[in-house]
Formats: sequence, structure tokens, C-alpha cells
Amino acid sequence: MTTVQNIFPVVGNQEVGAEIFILRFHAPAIARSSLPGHFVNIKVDRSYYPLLRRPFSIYDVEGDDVEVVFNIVGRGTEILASKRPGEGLDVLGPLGRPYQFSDVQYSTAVIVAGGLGVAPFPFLTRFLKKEEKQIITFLGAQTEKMLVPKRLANVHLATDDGSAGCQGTVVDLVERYFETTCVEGPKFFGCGPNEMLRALSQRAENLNVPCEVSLECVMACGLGICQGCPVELRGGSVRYSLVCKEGPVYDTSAIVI
Amino acid sequence: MTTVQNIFPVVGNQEVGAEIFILRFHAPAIARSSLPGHFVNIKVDRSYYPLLRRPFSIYDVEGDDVEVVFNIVGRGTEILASKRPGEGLDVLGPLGRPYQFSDVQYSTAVIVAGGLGVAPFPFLTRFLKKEEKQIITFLGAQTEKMLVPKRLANVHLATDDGSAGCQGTVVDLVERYFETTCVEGPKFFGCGPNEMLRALSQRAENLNVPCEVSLECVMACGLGICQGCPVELRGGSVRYSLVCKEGPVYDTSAIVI
Amino acid sequence: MVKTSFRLGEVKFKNRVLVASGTFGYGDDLKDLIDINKLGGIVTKSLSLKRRGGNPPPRIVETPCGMLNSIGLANIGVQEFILKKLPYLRTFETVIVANIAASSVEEYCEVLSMLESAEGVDAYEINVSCPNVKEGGLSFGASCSMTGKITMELRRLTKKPLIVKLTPNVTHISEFARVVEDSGADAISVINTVVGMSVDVRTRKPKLSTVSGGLSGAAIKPIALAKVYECAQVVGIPIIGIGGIMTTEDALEFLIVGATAIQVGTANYIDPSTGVKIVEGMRKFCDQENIDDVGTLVGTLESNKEISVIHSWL
Amino acid sequence: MVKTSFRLGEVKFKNRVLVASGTFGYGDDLKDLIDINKLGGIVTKSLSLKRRGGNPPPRIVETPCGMLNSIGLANIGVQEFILKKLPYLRTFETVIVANIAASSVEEYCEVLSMLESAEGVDAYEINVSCPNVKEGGLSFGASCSMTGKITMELRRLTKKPLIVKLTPNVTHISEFARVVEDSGADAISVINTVVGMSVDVRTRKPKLSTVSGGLSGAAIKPIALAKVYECAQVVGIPIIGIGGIMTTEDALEFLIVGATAIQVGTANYIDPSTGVKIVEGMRKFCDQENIDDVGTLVGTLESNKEISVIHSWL
Ligand SMILES: Cc1cc2nc3c(=O)[nH]c(=O)nc-3n(C[C@H](O)[C@H](O)[C@H](O)COP(=O)(O)OP(=O)(O)OC[C@H]3O[C@@H](n4cnc5c(N)ncnc54)[C@H](O)[C@@H]3O)c2cc1C
Ligand SMILES: Cc1cc2nc3c(=O)[nH]c(=O)nc-3n(C[C@H](O)[C@H](O)[C@H](O)COP(=O)(O)OP(=O)(O)OC[C@H]3O[C@@H](n4cnc5c(N)ncnc54)[C@H](O)[C@@H]3O)c2cc1C
Ligand SMILES: Cc1cc2nc3c(=O)[nH]c(=O)nc-3n(C[C@H](O)[C@H](O)[C@H](O)COP(=O)(O)O)c2cc1C
Ligand SMILES: Cc1cc2nc3c(=O)[nH]c(=O)nc-3n(C[C@H](O)[C@H](O)[C@H](O)COP(=O)(O)O)c2cc1C
Ligand code: FES
Ligand code: FES
Repeated sequence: MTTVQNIFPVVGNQEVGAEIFILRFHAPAIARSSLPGHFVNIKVDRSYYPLLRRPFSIYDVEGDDVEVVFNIVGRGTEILASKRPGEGLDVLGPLGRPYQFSDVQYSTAVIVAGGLGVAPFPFLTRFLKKEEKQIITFLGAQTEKMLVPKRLANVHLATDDGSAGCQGTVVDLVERYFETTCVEGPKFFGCGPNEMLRALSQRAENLNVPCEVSLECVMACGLGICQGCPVELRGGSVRYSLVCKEGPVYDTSAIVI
Repeated sequence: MTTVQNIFPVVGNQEVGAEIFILRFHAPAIARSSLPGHFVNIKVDRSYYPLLRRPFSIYDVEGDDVEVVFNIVGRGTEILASKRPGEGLDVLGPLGRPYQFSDVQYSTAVIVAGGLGVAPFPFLTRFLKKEEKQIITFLGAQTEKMLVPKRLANVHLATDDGSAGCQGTVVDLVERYFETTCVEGPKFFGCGPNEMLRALSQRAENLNVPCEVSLECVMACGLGICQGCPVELRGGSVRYSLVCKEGPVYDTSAIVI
Repeated sequence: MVKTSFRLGEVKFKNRVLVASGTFGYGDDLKDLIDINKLGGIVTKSLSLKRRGGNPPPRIVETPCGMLNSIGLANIGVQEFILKKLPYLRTFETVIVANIAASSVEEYCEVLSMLESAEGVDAYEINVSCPNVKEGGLSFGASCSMTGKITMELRRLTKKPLIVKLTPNVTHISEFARVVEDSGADAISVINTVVGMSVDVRTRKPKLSTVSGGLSGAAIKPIALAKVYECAQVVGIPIIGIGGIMTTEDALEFLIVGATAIQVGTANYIDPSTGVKIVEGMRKFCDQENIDDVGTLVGTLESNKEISVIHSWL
Repeated sequence: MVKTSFRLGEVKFKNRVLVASGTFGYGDDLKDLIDINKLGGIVTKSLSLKRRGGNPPPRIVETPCGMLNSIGLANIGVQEFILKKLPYLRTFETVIVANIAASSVEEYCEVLSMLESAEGVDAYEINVSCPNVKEGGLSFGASCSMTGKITMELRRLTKKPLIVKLTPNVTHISEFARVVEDSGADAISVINTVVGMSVDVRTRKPKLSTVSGGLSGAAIKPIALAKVYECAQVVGIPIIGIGGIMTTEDALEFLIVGATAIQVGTANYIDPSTGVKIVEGMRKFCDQENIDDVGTLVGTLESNKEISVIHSWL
């Protein structure tokens, strides 16, 4: 992986749900070295407000174009939503440690995504298909309009309000599925709010299924230099790992979520 | 004059010169109570960077629409330049003390503008015509592309580089004009950089012609509450007047520029 | 109905949102733009014994998310205030706090006495960020003993609420808070502006005529919050939180760390109705969170005391 | 050709732009992104005697034009630094400044001694914004006598340039600057972060696990400039200006008020090449202004001394 920083041209910015956008920019250098689970760190404009870059998972790579998906939650994403094709975008990436999708220990990738936690999975799905893994995808959100069920395989939906798929949390849906269905050589690939990842990690442990998740946390640099993004490691004494550098993808057996 | 603060819709934003824009917004409440020399104070966006409003002279009023003219000099004007019709604009105005254009003491309005100092004069010209005053306009800038010689009457141009009109400063041009031409009952109406206004004020004194100028200075509130915008008054001891409230238009006999 | 009022001694404030000294003039300039009666209180521009013209320009410069000022306490003087401004100011249904500045202890006393004999001032706020002429211009507010002395002397002269406004430009603001409390103040205001400066690199001149000035606005909010919190750990008297408050959320942060009320400063320049909007915003927030008295938010910060040592490793 | 270099004792810096402690790691993480050899110097993350895991999350929160951090000086410890990082760091053609943190005077001495025996460190920067364990955790940097003592003890142990990094969280930073100069330091770095905090109003929890933290970034530039200027009025040793430097213009402001060199901090997080860009930008500025040595800018502020009283009326 070679990390680069540059101004890349936006080639598209499409609203695909309730204040949810897929932003596409032309960045051959990033496209070439990205893997599923990597993220990019975007400076939304030249202002000092917001001051810091904003991290986004790589949603997909098509040719020399890179995509991210995001919803408007604050000033940074509000500015991102206003980007138009032709404008320049200051991107640093790819960053982080990707999902370990190619190991031979498992045969079915069980993708579990909460809300915008769907972000890394279209790109992962591409690679899983190349690896000829089975794929089952569970996707949950508060309501139908917050689901982005695109470019995934074998999708099962859950919404808190029952507006699409089953009513309930996505982890509950996974649990019920595993109760009734025999999944061959499963491995969980999770991404979403910490609460959901905690629940997933618990289920994975109970089911004795390997589980990798991509964590979110506040980041200042994304490069391993500020020490601002710790996650606690399991084990006796308190030790931390830096999410931006050693993560954002972790095997849940290694960390305290 | 009733000052209002509100979000008004932009109805136009046209580039009319080198990074010079005329921004038009629909603001009946402001249009109704504006007079030439008044200014509006614009919050360019909701960000805290820039933090403060930006003052702009009222360039013209047409029906319920108000216009300002500006060039890009920093972050605030850069953001203003990106405004598109339909967007909301947070404007506070009208503010300040207008030009005293209707007094009967003079019969020829001699308008002298340096660069974007042309801003208050299309609007003033309208009123002068209604008052049936004679008008002579002198407009100067560094170069042709920085001249905005629109909606003025009887215009004489000067540029530093000679790319349009006479080469030299606008005040020199005025001086030469007065040497060769007999102007009946003149009064100067000036606006531009302080250096130019100082020169104009000097000439006015020499010629014994009344002279009003609109001053620029950094402002925090524009409302007379921060005391941030002093100009020194002529007279024995040091006394200040607040440009935003008692100005921006002053008779040059009253102030130290 | 959410309860919004609070008391300082005999004085009842209808809500916890005041406007800060120097950022609202004497109230009269803004009467047509906002409904002043909706504010909890107005703190006047600092009043000095004699009228002050203020510093030469430039007095203002913008900085990232903030601004520097060096006004030089330009004000009309206490006498003219009493004659020309107070009668009108009194007509508003809000608490009038007269802010006092001076360059000697005696002068502070004199100004307060003049205001005592006039009618219409409800409370006093003392600006101690003023140069002590007898000590070569060192700020009163940077000396614990001077700050205590001013408080004690003024306390003798009035039964009205006496609020001392602390400067953040000291090592331990809590020491000042304690001294002021012990000297009889009814409340403290925290904070005044933070010393800062800015330079024009082309002309190599400072962007303020006085070289340095006072930093205010959103940029200083984190500093102000830490100062209020520090004071709240040591004093029992109410704290009025000030510094970079632009929104309801900002104001709530101050209440949570221990401020009984807040003042809106620089935000008034950008939107004079900020205070009124925050009054409304606080009410809404309480409705949403099922809080029946804004006051129950005060000092409710939930912190893990184990790791919350203020002067710890950063 | 514009001259950009300067000397601190025996050590020559190729230019006046360094990267600040804690904002560049140990250099190795950024080697592929920027040309480190173009920098005047690298200041390492603070090194403590033992490896430190750091504070619990959250450690970072953004604020208007700034950020708060409470890292807890997470670092690999001096021993591991010497073994694992220093050999590589030395290969760069830039000055390596080891920044030292400790919780007792003895510990400062021990860490410095270990670095003295290793090879490759060119200079030391002492982070005194650390809790003094013997004084109940009060910051060394808030005590003039402790700051002087640390300087004096360390001075005995090394002939290499000794730079003491001052905290802005004191009433008169110039007093500290003077004491540090008198105690034998070769230079001072001004400033470390400003204490601040931030609160989540929904959860009523502080946004940093340690409640308060250190404010950095563009927001603090005016404060940092004022502190550098204050120090420049009283000391003769070089000052390294730090605080909110994002652009060449920011850096020039610091030189003009009296800094011999500058450090880029938070800006590295946003653009790791900020320092390199400023090196280039300074050169360009000097070209434009017909300046043949960047050093001639240092301390050239033109101010009207008559009205430039630091603690005057605001
Ligand atoms: C490795 C990584 C990958 C991510 N990938 C995506 C993605 O693909 N799509 C996407 O929409 N978001 C993603 N995020 C989260 C995204 O970075 C934040 O939503 C974004 O920074 C918010 O910026 P803002 O300025 O709009 O909001 P802010 O104004 O900064 O914050 C708004 C709200 O969001 C919360 N918030 C801010 N930053 C984060 C964060 N890093 N994690 C969790 N909550 C936060 C704040 O506490 C606040 O409540 C990712 C985060 C990380 C660390
Ligand atoms: C009463 C009044 C009326 C004005 N009318 C107009 C107008 O009609 N058209 C127009 O283009 N401009 C006008 N100006 C100036 C205009 O307000 C500034 O150009 C604008 O604020 C710059 O904002 P910015 O964020 O783009 O630049 P900034 O980033 O704030 O500043 C860029 C540069 O411009 C200088 N500058 C900033 N504000 C001012 C100011 N108020 N006066 C002089 N220099 C300043 C700064 O020192 C800096 O060098 C007026 C100013 C006043 C006080
Ligand atoms: C232009 C200006 C003038 C001020 N004048 C005074 C004053 O006269 N007396 C005083 O006690 N505080 C004065 N202040 C300080 C404010 O009351 C307030 O304490 C400070 O600005 C911090 O709050 P803010 O960030 O909300 O503005 C002034 C502030 C500004 C910006
Ligand atoms: C996340 C972070 C970590 C820091 N770590 C250290 C440190 O270990 N030692 C130190 O002396 N200063 C440390 N600093 C302070 C910086 O070196 C610098 O003095 C301060 O951030 C102000 O400069 P800036 O505004 O350019 O960032 C740190 C700053 C930040 C933001
Ligand atoms: S975000 Fe800076 S080390 Fe991870
Ligand atoms: S700009 Fe505030 S008083 Fe004039």
C-alpha cells in the first residue's frame, strides 16, 4: 500500500437515500493500492472549521475512481454533500489495515452492517467474489430510507421500525438466521456503531465464529502520529492499539469494544 | 430607516470584471428603506471562519431587489462569489448614514471613485437624477478589468496602467478636469481606498468644494455596539466617531483620514 | 412549563441568558432589532469615572473563529450613562447590570457610589482587567490581593448583587475565585478576553494599534469552559459563564460544568438575537429532555473522577 | 539565494521550520509522504523513562478552528526509542531534537542521561507541562522555581542545545522565560497547548476522558503570538515559536514578533507537508521582499511603543 495525498477531481456525488450520498472521485494512485477495509481521510474544504480531515471507508473502486458513502451528520459531511463534479477534493489515503478476506480458514463471508456501516462492503464483496467465497449479507438501519443495499450479495434486511425487511436489530436477525440455517465455515465481517459491534462480537464468541470488525472513532491524523485513536486490547494490563494504523479492522478476539 | 436582519434569497450573482461580482438578493424590507451610502452587513455562511459579517455598500436597488458589488480579496468574498440563485443570504441592513445628496447648496455632483469604491454610486446616481443635479463621474482603478463603469452618468476613466481612460490616479484626473473646466456649484462624493480619499479631501479643501466620502474600515458589529470602527474627528483633543453608525459617509472637513 | 428564572440575592433574573459587557452597548442601539425584554439581563459596556475616547484604530482584527479587540474601554462615562442611558434602559423588563472599570481602587468605589445614588441599576459587574495605575499599569485582575481588595471595598458600598468578572490570563483562576468569594462577592463572571495578538507580515506592524488585545469568540470556548469548571470546583457562589457562546448547545455546556447563568458576547455582533434564541433553545432542550427547571442542569457534569485530574499529563 | 539556516550552539539547522513534539511521531510514519530532509528539524514525541500507554479514549475532540487532546503522553519510552527509532531517524539530514517528559526532576535527568549516551540526538527540548508527582500532580511548568530547577539540573548533564518548552497557562510567561534563561537554557519553545475542555450536552460527559485537555491549532495562534512577543521582550536566547501555525504567513508572524525559528504542530495532522511548504513559502516571501536572510525578519515588529503597553485597557 502506498499512501498519497493530493487534490483529486470529483466525478460524481449522488444522493442515494435520506441525506445519504455516494461521492466519487478520480484518484488512480488511491484506486490502485486500496483494499477492502482501507479508509481515506478527506479535508472537506480549505477552511479551519472544520479543522481536521474526515475519515471514510472506501465504498468501492471502479477503474481509477474511488467512492465513499456518507450521511450528513455535521458540518464536514454537510460540506461534502455540496461537492460537484469538477471540484477538487483533498484526499489522503488509502489508510489503515484492511479486512483479512483471503484466508482459507473460512468459506462463507457473513457480512453484518449497521446503517452507514455498509460502507466497506461493496468493495469487500468484489474481492470475496474473486476469492469464490460464499456471501451472506445482513444489513440493518433505523428505517428503510437509511439503507443502502447496493452492490452486495444475498442481502437480508432489518429495520428498527420494520419499514423494510425484518423488524429489529441486524444482530438479532443474524442470530435468528444462524438458529435456523446451517452456515458452512462462516466468518463475520462487521461494521457499524460500537454498540452493534459489541453485540456482534458477543454472538461471534458464543457461536465460536471468527469475526473481524471495522471500528469508528475520532481521529486527528489518521496516520499513527497523534496517538488520538486508541482502542483497548484484550489481556491483563491496559494496552491500546491505534485504530488508524493497526485498525480500523480488528479481529474481535483482540479488542475491547 | 428600519434595519432588519433576515435570510434573503439570492436572485443573481454575475461576474462583471476580474473577480468582481454583482450579487443581487430579494429583500423588500431592505430595498424600501435604503438610501445611497447605506451599507449592508452580510454573514457569508454559517461557519465561524470567517466569524464576522462583511460590510458592503448598497450598489443599487431595483424594485424589491438589492445589489452589492465586490471583488474577491479573502475568504469571505470568496464564499460570496460562490452564491447561486435560490440560496439564502443572511443580511443585516440597511446600516449607517447615507450621502447628503439633496441639499440645495450645490448643483453639480462630482462623483470620484477608486476601484470598488464605485460601489455606492449607481444608487446615488439614481437619486441625483431625481434631484435633477448635474453629474460628472470620475472612476479610477489599477487596470481596465477592475473598472465597473455601469449605471453611472458622464463617466471619465483613469487607470494606473493606462489600459482605459487616462493614465494616472483618479484624483489627478479630477484635478486636471477642474483646471480646464468650470464646474458649476460642485460637491464631491468620494469612495475608495483611504489614500485616495485623503488626496481627494486635500483637493477639495484647496478648491474649497464641499466633499463627502464613504470610509472603509474593519468592523465587528456594524451596529455601533462594539466601538471597533473609530475615525478620528478634526479638532483639538483626540475624539473618535464610529464609522458604522455616524458614518460611513462623512464630510471630509469633519474627519482625519 | 420549564422554569428558567434564578435569583442573585434580591434580584430575580427571568432566565439564565445575559448579554456581555461591551457587546450590547447600552441596549438602545439594538432595541429595534430584538425584543430585549426576553433577555435575562443586560450588562452594560464598562463604565469609567470619566468618558473615555478609546484606543486609536485599528481596534479590531478577525482571527480563526475569533476576534481580537483593543477598544480601550471607550465609553461615555458614568455620569452621562446615568443621565442619558439609564432612564431608558430601566424601561426594559430585564435586569440591568452596570459593569465598572477603573484604574484605582478609589475610582472603582467612586463609580459604584455614583451608580448607587442613581436609580435603576440592579446589580454590578466589576471588570478587574484594567491597568492599576499605581502599579505601573499591571492588571488588577492578575493580582489576587488587588482583586480581593477591590471586591472588599465595593462590598461595603452596596447591598446589590456584586459580581466580579475574572480574567483568564492567570495561572490558577480558582485562587482568584476563592479570594473573591471570601471578600464578599455574590457571584463571579468567567471569563473576560484572552490576551492575543496578530501581525501584518507585509507592513510588519501589529494589526491592533496597541500590539496585543483580547481574544473572544468561538475560538476561546474550550478555554472558558475549563476556567468555569476550575472555579466551580472551589466556590459556592454562582458563576456566570462567558466565552465563545454562539449557540444553545454552547450555553448548555457552561451550565453543565457549573455556571448558573451565561453571557453572550461576540455572538451579538454577528447576530444580535443570539441571546433571545438561546433563551428559546434552552427551553426546547429542557422540554425534550423532560427537565422542568433549567437550573437542575447546573454542575451536572458526569466525570470519572479517577482520571479527571485537571493538571495531568496531556 | 536566500539564507535560511541558523545555529543553536554547535548545531546548525538548515532552516527555521521544525515539526512539533507529538505531531510527527518519530518521523518514520511520514517518510513516504514527505521529504523529511527538507525540514529544519524534527522534535520527537515526548519521551518518558518508561513506555506510557496513554489515557483512555476519547483523547481527541475538535473545537472551532482547533482541537483538544489528552493523549496522556503515550510513547514507547526512551529505551525503545534509542533502540528502535533513533538509528533510523538519524539517517535523515535534519536536526533531531529529543523531547523529554517526566514526573520528577530525577526522572528528567535520567532520561536525558540515557539519550546522552546514545548517539544521534542533536538537541533536547524539555516538556515541563507534566505533573510533578511530589507536589500532588501540580504541573512543573506552572512553577517558576521548578522550571528553573529542571533547567539547571539538565544543563549540567549536557553540552548539547537545551530547549525548554514553556506552557502558556501562566500569568506571566516572561518570568518563566527569564528564569529558564538564567538557569542556562540555550533556547525556549513557546507555547505548549492551552488548557481547555468540551462537553457533550446529551450525555453530560466531558468529550475527553480526562475532562480537560490541551487546545491547539489555528484557534490559539493569537495567544501563542502574544506569548512569544512577551518573552521576546525579556530574553536574549532564541525563541522557537509554536501554536496554530498553518501557513507561511503564520510562521512569518512568529518570526516578526521575535521567534528565531518555528514549529509546526497540529497542521501536520491535516497536511503532513505543511512544514516543507512553509520552508518553501518563506524562501519565496524573502525573494519577493528582497530579503537575503530569513533571520533578518526576526524581531522586526514595528510598533508604536507609546501605545503598546501589553497589559493596558482592552
Ligand atoms: C475509519 C473510519 C471510517 C469511517 N467511514 C465512514 C463512512 O464510510 N461513511 C460515513 O458516513 N462515516 C464514516 N465514518 C464516520 C465519519 O468519519 C464521521 O461521520 C464524520 O467524520 C463526521 O464529520 P462531520 O463533520 O459531518 O460531523 P461532526 O460535526 O464532526 O460530528 C457530528 C456528530 O458525529 C459524531 N462523529 C464525528 N466523527 C465521528 C467518528 N469518527 N466516528 C463516530 N462518530 C463521529 C460526533 O461526535 C457528532 O456527534 C468513519 C469513521 C472512521 C474512523
Ligand atoms: C462600510 C463599508 C462598505 C464596504 N463596501 C464594499 C463594497 O461595496 N464592495 C467591496 O468589495 N468591499 C466593500 N467593503 C470592504 C469589504 O467589507 C471587505 O473587502 C471584505 O470585508 C473583505 O472580506 P474577506 O473575508 O473577503 O477578506 P478578509 O480575508 O477579511 O481580508 C482580506 C484583505 O482585505 C482587508 N480588509 C478586510 N476587511 C476590510 C475592510 N472592511 N476594509 C478594508 N479592508 C479590509 C484585510 O485587511 C485583508 O488584507 C466595504 C467596507 C466597509 C466598511
Ligand atoms: C469588542 C469587545 C469589547 C468588550 N468590552 C468589554 C468591556 O467593556 N468590559 C468587560 O468587562 N468586558 C468586555 N468585553 C469582554 C466580553 O464581555 C466577554 O467577556 C468576552 O468577549 C468573552 O466572551 P465572548 O467570547 O462571548 O465574546 C468586550 C469584548 C469585546 C469583543
Ligand atoms: C495530539 C497532540 C500531542 C502532543 N504531544 C506533545 C508531546 O508529547 N510533548 C510536547 O511537548 N508537546 C506536545 N504537543 C504540543 C505541540 O507540540 C504544540 O506545542 C502545540 O500543539 C501547539 O502547537 P499547534 O497549535 O501548532 O499544534 C502535542 C500536541 C497535540 C495536538
Ligand atoms: S488518528 Fe492520529 S494516531 Fe490515529
Ligand atoms: S463596527 Fe461595531 S461599533 Fe462600529
